[in-house]
Amino acid sequence: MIGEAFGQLWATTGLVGFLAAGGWGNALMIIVGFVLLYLAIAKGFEPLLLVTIGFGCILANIPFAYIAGIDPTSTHGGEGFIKLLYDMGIETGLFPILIFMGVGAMTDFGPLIANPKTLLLGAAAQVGIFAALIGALLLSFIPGINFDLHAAGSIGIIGGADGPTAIYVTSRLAPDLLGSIAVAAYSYMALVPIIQPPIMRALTTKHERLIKMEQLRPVSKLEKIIFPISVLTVCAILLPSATPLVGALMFGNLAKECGVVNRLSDTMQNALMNIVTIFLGLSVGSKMEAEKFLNLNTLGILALGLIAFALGTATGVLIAKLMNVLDKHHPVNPLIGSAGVSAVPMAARVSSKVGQEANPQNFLLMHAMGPNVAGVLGSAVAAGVLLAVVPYMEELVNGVRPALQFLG
Amino acid sequence: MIGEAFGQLWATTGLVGFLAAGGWGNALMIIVGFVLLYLAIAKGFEPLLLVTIGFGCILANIPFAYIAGIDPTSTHGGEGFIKLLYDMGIETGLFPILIFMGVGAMTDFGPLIANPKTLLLGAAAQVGIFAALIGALLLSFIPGINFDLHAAGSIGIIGGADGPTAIYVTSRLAPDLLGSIAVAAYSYMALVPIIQPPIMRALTTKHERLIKMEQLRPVSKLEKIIFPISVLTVCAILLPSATPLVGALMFGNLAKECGVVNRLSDTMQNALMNIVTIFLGLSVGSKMEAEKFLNLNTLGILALGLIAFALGTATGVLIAKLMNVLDKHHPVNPLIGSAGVSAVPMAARVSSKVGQEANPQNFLLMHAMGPNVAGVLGSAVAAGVLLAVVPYMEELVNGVRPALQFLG
Amino acid sequence: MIGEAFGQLWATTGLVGFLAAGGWGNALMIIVGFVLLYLAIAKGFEPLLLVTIGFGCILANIPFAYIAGIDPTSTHGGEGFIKLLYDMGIETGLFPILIFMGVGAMTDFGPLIANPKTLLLGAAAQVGIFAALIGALLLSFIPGINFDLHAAGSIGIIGGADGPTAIYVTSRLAPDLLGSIAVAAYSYMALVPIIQPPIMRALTTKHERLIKMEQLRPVSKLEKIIFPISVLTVCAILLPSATPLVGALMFGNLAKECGVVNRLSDTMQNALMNIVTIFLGLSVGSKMEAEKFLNLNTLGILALGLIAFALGTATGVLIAKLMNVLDKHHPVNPLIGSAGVSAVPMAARVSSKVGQEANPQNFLLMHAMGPNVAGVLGSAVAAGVLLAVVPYMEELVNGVRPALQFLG
Amino acid sequence: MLNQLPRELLMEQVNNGLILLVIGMGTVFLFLTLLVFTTKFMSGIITRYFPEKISVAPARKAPAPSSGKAQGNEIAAAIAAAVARSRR
Amino acid sequence: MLNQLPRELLMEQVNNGLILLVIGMGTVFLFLTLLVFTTKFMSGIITRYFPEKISVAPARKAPAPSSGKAQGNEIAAAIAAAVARSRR
Amino acid sequence: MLNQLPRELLMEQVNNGLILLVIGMGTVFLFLTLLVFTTKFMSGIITRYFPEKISVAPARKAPAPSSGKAQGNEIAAAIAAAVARSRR
Ligand code: NA
Ligand code: NA
Ligand code: NA
Repeated sequence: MIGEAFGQLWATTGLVGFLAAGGWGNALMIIVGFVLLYLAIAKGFEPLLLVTIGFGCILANIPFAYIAGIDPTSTHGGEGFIKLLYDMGIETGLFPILIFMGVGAMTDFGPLIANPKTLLLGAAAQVGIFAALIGALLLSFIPGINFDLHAAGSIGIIGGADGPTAIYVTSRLAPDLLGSIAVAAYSYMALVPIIQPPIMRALTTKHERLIKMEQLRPVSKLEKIIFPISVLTVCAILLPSATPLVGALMFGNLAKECGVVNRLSDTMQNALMNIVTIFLGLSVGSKMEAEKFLNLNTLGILALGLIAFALGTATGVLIAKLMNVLDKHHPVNPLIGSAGVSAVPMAARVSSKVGQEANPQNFLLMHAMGPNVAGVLGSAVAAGVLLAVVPYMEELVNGVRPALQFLG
Repeated sequence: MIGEAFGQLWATTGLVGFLAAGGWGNALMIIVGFVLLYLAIAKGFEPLLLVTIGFGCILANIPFAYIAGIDPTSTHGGEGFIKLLYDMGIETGLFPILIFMGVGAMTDFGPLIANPKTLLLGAAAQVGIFAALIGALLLSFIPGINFDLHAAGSIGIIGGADGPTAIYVTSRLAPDLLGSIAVAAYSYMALVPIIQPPIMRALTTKHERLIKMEQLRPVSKLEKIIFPISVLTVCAILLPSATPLVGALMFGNLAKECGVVNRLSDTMQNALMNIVTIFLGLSVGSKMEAEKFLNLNTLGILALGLIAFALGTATGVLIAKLMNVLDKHHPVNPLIGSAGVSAVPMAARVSSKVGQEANPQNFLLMHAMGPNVAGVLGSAVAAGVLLAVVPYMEELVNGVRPALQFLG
Repeated sequence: MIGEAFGQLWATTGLVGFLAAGGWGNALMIIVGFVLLYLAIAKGFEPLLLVTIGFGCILANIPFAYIAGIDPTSTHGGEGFIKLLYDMGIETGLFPILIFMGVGAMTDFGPLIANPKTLLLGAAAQVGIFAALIGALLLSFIPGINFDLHAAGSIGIIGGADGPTAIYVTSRLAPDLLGSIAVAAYSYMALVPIIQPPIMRALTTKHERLIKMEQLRPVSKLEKIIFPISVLTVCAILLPSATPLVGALMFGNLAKECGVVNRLSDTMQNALMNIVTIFLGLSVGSKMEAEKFLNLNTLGILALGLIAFALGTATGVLIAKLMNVLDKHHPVNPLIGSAGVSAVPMAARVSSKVGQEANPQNFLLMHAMGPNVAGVLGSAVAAGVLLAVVPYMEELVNGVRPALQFLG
Repeated sequence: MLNQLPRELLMEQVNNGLILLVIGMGTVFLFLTLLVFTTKFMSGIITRYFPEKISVAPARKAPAPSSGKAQGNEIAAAIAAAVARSRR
Repeated sequence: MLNQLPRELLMEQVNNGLILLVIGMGTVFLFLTLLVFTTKFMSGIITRYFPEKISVAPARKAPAPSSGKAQGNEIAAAIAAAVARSRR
Repeated sequence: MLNQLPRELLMEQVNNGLILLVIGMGTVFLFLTLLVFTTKFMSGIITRYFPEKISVAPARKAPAPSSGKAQGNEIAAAIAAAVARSRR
C-alpha cells in the first residue's frame, strides 16, 4: 500500500512528465521562459511584460501542475490560478482595455496637438500591419504553415508595435496564437533600438537627418481636455469597432488632463495598471504551451513580426520625406517618422538618438512624441478595421476558424 | 468584393447608426454625457462620479460598439467591457458595498459620539425618501409616467443623498432605472449648495441662525472603536436587511479607528475605492441608454429627486427647532439640521457657510458633521426597510415587476 | 394591511432570528467574532487577519441578512457580498495564491542562501503536520468527532504555521472546515510567543542556548535572483502539485529581487495584497457559521493545532541539536530550530528573544530567519504531498467525502 | 400612445406607499433613537471606567487621500523649524 | 506530415488580404487626416476665443510612477536651498 | 446522538495516515536536502565565476509597507545632518 502511494506520487513528478511523450516540449518551453526572464532582467527588454510573460510560460509548462489548465483528477473546479486569470481578463478582453486606460492616463498628447500633421506619420507606419497580414497569407502556401485570415490579422497587428492592442485583437480573432504574437510584439518593441536605426539611416541623407524643426508651441490645458473628447467623437462617428480601445485610452487621458479626478488617474496609472499587468503577463505567458507554440507557425510569426516592424519604420520615414516635398515651409526631420510605429516611448527615443548622431544639438525627442502617440491611435484604428471586417469576410464554420477546421 | 467589404464597414459606422431609427436618441444621450463631463470638469460637480458616469454614458451610446452590451455578431462571448464591469459589480451589488467600506474608512464619527442627539436630525431628514416615494406613486396617475412600488422605492432613495446607498437599492429593486436615479442622486448632491440655503433661510429666524453651540467634548479612541461595533449590533438586532450596507460602513470605520490594520484602511480609502469608483461610474453611466432614459419617467425622477432633497432639508431644520423647544439647556443651531440629508461633507459645509453669513465667528462645521454622518446611517436604515418590505408588498409575477409587466 | 407589513418586518428582525431554533448558535458565533476582534485590537494578535476574519464571522451569523449566503426570497441572484468574495477567491483558490505572491515579494531569502543547511530545520518542523494528521484520525475513534483523511490533512496543515498554505489546502480538501482551521492557524501563529518558549527551554541546556553562530556571509544580488528560479526548478521536477504555491511565492520573490519590475513587486506587497487580505479575511470568517462551527470537531481541531505547533517546535530544536552532533565545526544554536515552523517573522523573533535571555549580546534574529523562511517552503512541500496523495488514497463517492457521506 | 397602469393597481400602490412611510420613518427613528441611548451608555461606561488618554475629537476632519503630499508638508514644516533653529 | 490548407482557400485569403490592405490603410489615413483637421480647428477656436493661462507644452514628459521618490527629491532640493540660505 | 464513522474505515484511515507521514516527511526532507545542494552549488558557481559587487546580506529585513513613512524618516535624517553641518 505504501508502495502504491509512493508510485502514485512518483508518477506525477515533473521528472516523469518531462520524460513522457511530448514532455520534451514542455521542458523546451520552460527554457524559453528562462530566456525571456534573462532578456528582461539582464538586458532590460520590456521587463514589466517579459518577466511576467516568462514566468507565466514556465508555470504553464510544468507537467501535472495544471496551473493554466484544468486538473482532470479534480472533483470540483480544479482550474489553475492562471487559467482563472486568463478567463477573467484575456478571454473577455478586459485586461488590455484596462491597460489602455492606464496608458491614456500616462500619455501627454501635447506634442501631437502642437503639431497635428504628425498624425499622418502615425498613419503611415501602419502599412507594416497590412503588409505582414498579406505576408502571413502568402506564407501559408508553404506546407506546415497555416494561417487563416483571423490569424493573419492578429499577426499583422504585431506591426502596430502596441502590446495591449495586439493582445486585444488576438484574443478576439485568434486566441490560440496569443502566446507567440504577444511575445513577438513585446520582443520587437524591446528590440526597436536595434531594428530601426539601420533602416532610418538607409532611407535618409545626412542632410535630412540634420533638419532642425521649429520649436513646438505651448498647448493650453483646455486643448488637452478637448482633444481626447474630439478623438473619441471622430472614432464614434467613423469606426465604432475601435471605440473600446480608443475610448479606454481617451478615458484615461481625460482623467489625467481634466485635473479634477487626480486620484482616479493616479490609480489607473499605478495600482490598477500594475495589478492588471501582473495578471495579463502571467495569462499571456501561459499561452506558450508546448503543443501550441512549437511549430512552424511560430517561426513564421516571428519572421513576419520583424518584417512588419521594419516596413512600418520605413513607411513612416518615407512619408515624412514626402511631407517635406509637399510643404517646404514647415520642415520635418524624417527621423521622427519612424516613431509612428508606436512602441512608446522607445521609438521616439530612437529618433532622438539617431538625430543626435548627426547633430548633438538637435533635440528631436518632443517632436518624435507626436508621431509616437499618433502611432498608438493609428494601430487602434487599424485594429478596429480588422475587428469589423475580418469576421465578416471569413465566417467561422461551427464556431471554428478555417485553419483549425481543415487541419483538425 | 472590395465594394462589399467597404459596404460592410460603412454599414457599421457610427454615422449610419446615428441616422438609423432610434439613433437620434443615442446622439442625444452622448450629448447628455458631454454635459455631465462639462458640469464635472468646469463646474466641479462631484467630479469623481460625474466624469466616470458621463464617460460611461457616452461609450454605452455609441452605435454598433456594444461596449455596454453583447455584440450580436460575435461568435464567442462578445460582451463589451462595461457590460463585464456592470455584471461584476452592480448586478451583484458588490461595488456600492466596497465603496461603503471606503467611506467608512474615511468617516470620523467623533462629532456624532460627542453629541449623540444629532442622530435624530439624521433620522428626520429621511422623510424626503418616503415623501418622494409616495410622490412617485401619485405621479403614476399621469399617463406616460409609470412607477411601481419597486421603482418608487428606488426613486425615494435619491432623497437619501447618498450615492452608494442609492445605487445599491436601485440595483436590487429597479435596475432599469439605475442610470437616471444615479445621475439624479449625484447631481443633486452636487447642487446641495444651491438647493439648501434658501430653504434653510426660509425656515429659520435670524436669531436662530445666530445660536452658538457648546464646544464638542473630546472623544476617546476607545469610544471610536466601540461605536462601529455598537451600531452594527443594533442593526443586526433590529434590521438585518440593512446590515450589508451598515456592516460594510462599520467594517471600514473599525479598520480606521482600531489603529492596528492601517494598511488595510489605507487601501480601502485609496487603491480599492478608486478602482471601484472607476468601474462603478462607467457601469452606472452605461445604464443611460437612450431607449431606457429618454422618456417621461426620467423627467418624473428628476422632479421627485429635487422634492426629496428639499423636503429632507426642511424636516431636518424643523426637527432641530423642535429639539430646541424640548431641551433649552443644550441649544442646537437649526442650520445643522439640513446636514442630516447626508451628502457628506457638502451639506455640513453648507450649514457652516449659511451660519457664517449670520455671524462670521460662528463655526458650525464640526457640529454639522454629526447630523451629516447620522444621515448616512439614516439612509442605510431606510434602505433596509425598503429592501425588506417592498418585495414582500409587491411580488414579481414571472420575475417581472408590475410596471414592466403591464406595459410590456 | 399595515399590521401585516409590520409583522413581516418584525419576523425578519435579528431579535426573532436569534430567538428562533438554532439562533443561539448565531449569537454565540457573533460573540466569538467579537472575541477575535478583541484579541486582534487589544492584544495585537495577527490583526490583519483576525480583524477581517472576526468581522466576517459576525456578518455571516446575522440572521436573515444572508451576507455569506443566498437570500431565499430573492428573485434574481440574491447572493450576499461575502459569498461573492468567497466564490471568487477561496472556492477557486485564487486569494491564497495572490497572498503568497505578496509574501514572496516581502521575503528576503538572503540568510537562507548564506547558510543553506538551515533548510533542514525548516524540513524537520513539518513533523507537526503529519503528527496532527494522524492525531485527527485517532481522535475520530471518539464518538462525535469525525475526520476523514481530507479533513485530517487540512487539520495537519495548521502545523505548517502558514496561513495562506493552510487556507489553500483546506479550500481544496475540506472546505467545510475552513473557518475553524483558519482561525486555529492564525490564532496559534499569534500565540507563538507563548507556546514556543517553554518547549524551547525544556529541550535545550543553558550551554546550548549560549552558542554563538558565525556571522552570515554577504549574499550577492545575483544569488538572490537565481535562488527563486532554482527553487521553482526543483519543485517542478520533484513535486508539481506544490508549484501553484511555490511558484507564486517565487514569482513574487523574483519580482522583488530582479530589480527591474519594482512597481510590480511594490503593488504585490501593498495594494494587491491588502485588497486580497480584506476579501480573504471576510470570506474565511464567513465560514464560521454556527451550524458548521459549533461541534466537537472544532474542539478537536483546536487541540490538534496546538499539538502540531508544539511538535513542530520540538522537532526543529531537536534536529538542530542533531546537526551540532554531526558537524562540530559550524555550531548551530538549537533555539533557531523552532523558527522552522514558519509563522514568519514571529517565530524567528521568539528564537532571538529566548536567546537573549541567556546572553543579551547574542543576536540570533538573522540566523533564525533562515529556518523561518525554510519553514514556509517546507509547509508548501508538505501541502503538495497532501494535495497529490490524499485525493488518490481516499476517493470521493458521488463527489462527497466519507465523513460527510456516512454521517449525512 | 402613453401607457398607463390599471387604476386599482395605482390605488393599492399609494396605499402601500403610505404604509411604507409610517413603517419606514418609524423604524428610522426607532433605530437612531436606540443608537442615541447606546452611544450615551457606551460613552458613560468608557469615560467612567476606561478614562484613556483622551485625544481631541475633531482631529482628523477630511480624509487626506494624497497622504504623500501632507507628509511632504510636515517635512517642509520640520525643515523650516530646523533651519530657523540653526540660524540662531 | 505537414498539413496544408486547400489552394482555393489560400487564393481567396490573399485576395481578402489585399482588400483589407486597401480598406485598412484607407480608413487609417481618413481617420487620422480628419483628426488633423479637427485638432487644428479645435486649437484655432480655443486659442482665439478661450486664450487661457497657457502652460508650456512638454511639461510632463514621462509618467513618474514612483511619485514618492520624486517628492523626496523635491524635498531634498528644498532642504539644500533652505540650508544654503541659512548658512549665509 | 453522536455519530460515528464505521470502524474499518477508521482503521484504514490511520493506516493511510502513517503512510502519509512516511511519504510526506520523506518528500519534505528529500526536497529541502536537494535544495541545500543546489543552493550551495549555485552560490559556489556565482561567487567563483560572477563575483559581482557584493551587497551585505541582511540589508532589507522586514518589509516596509509604509514606505512613505520610511522615506520621511530618511529625509528627516538628511535634514538633521544638513542642519548639523550648517551650524558649524
Ligand atoms: Na502603432
Ligand atoms: Na441620508
Ligand atoms: Na511551516
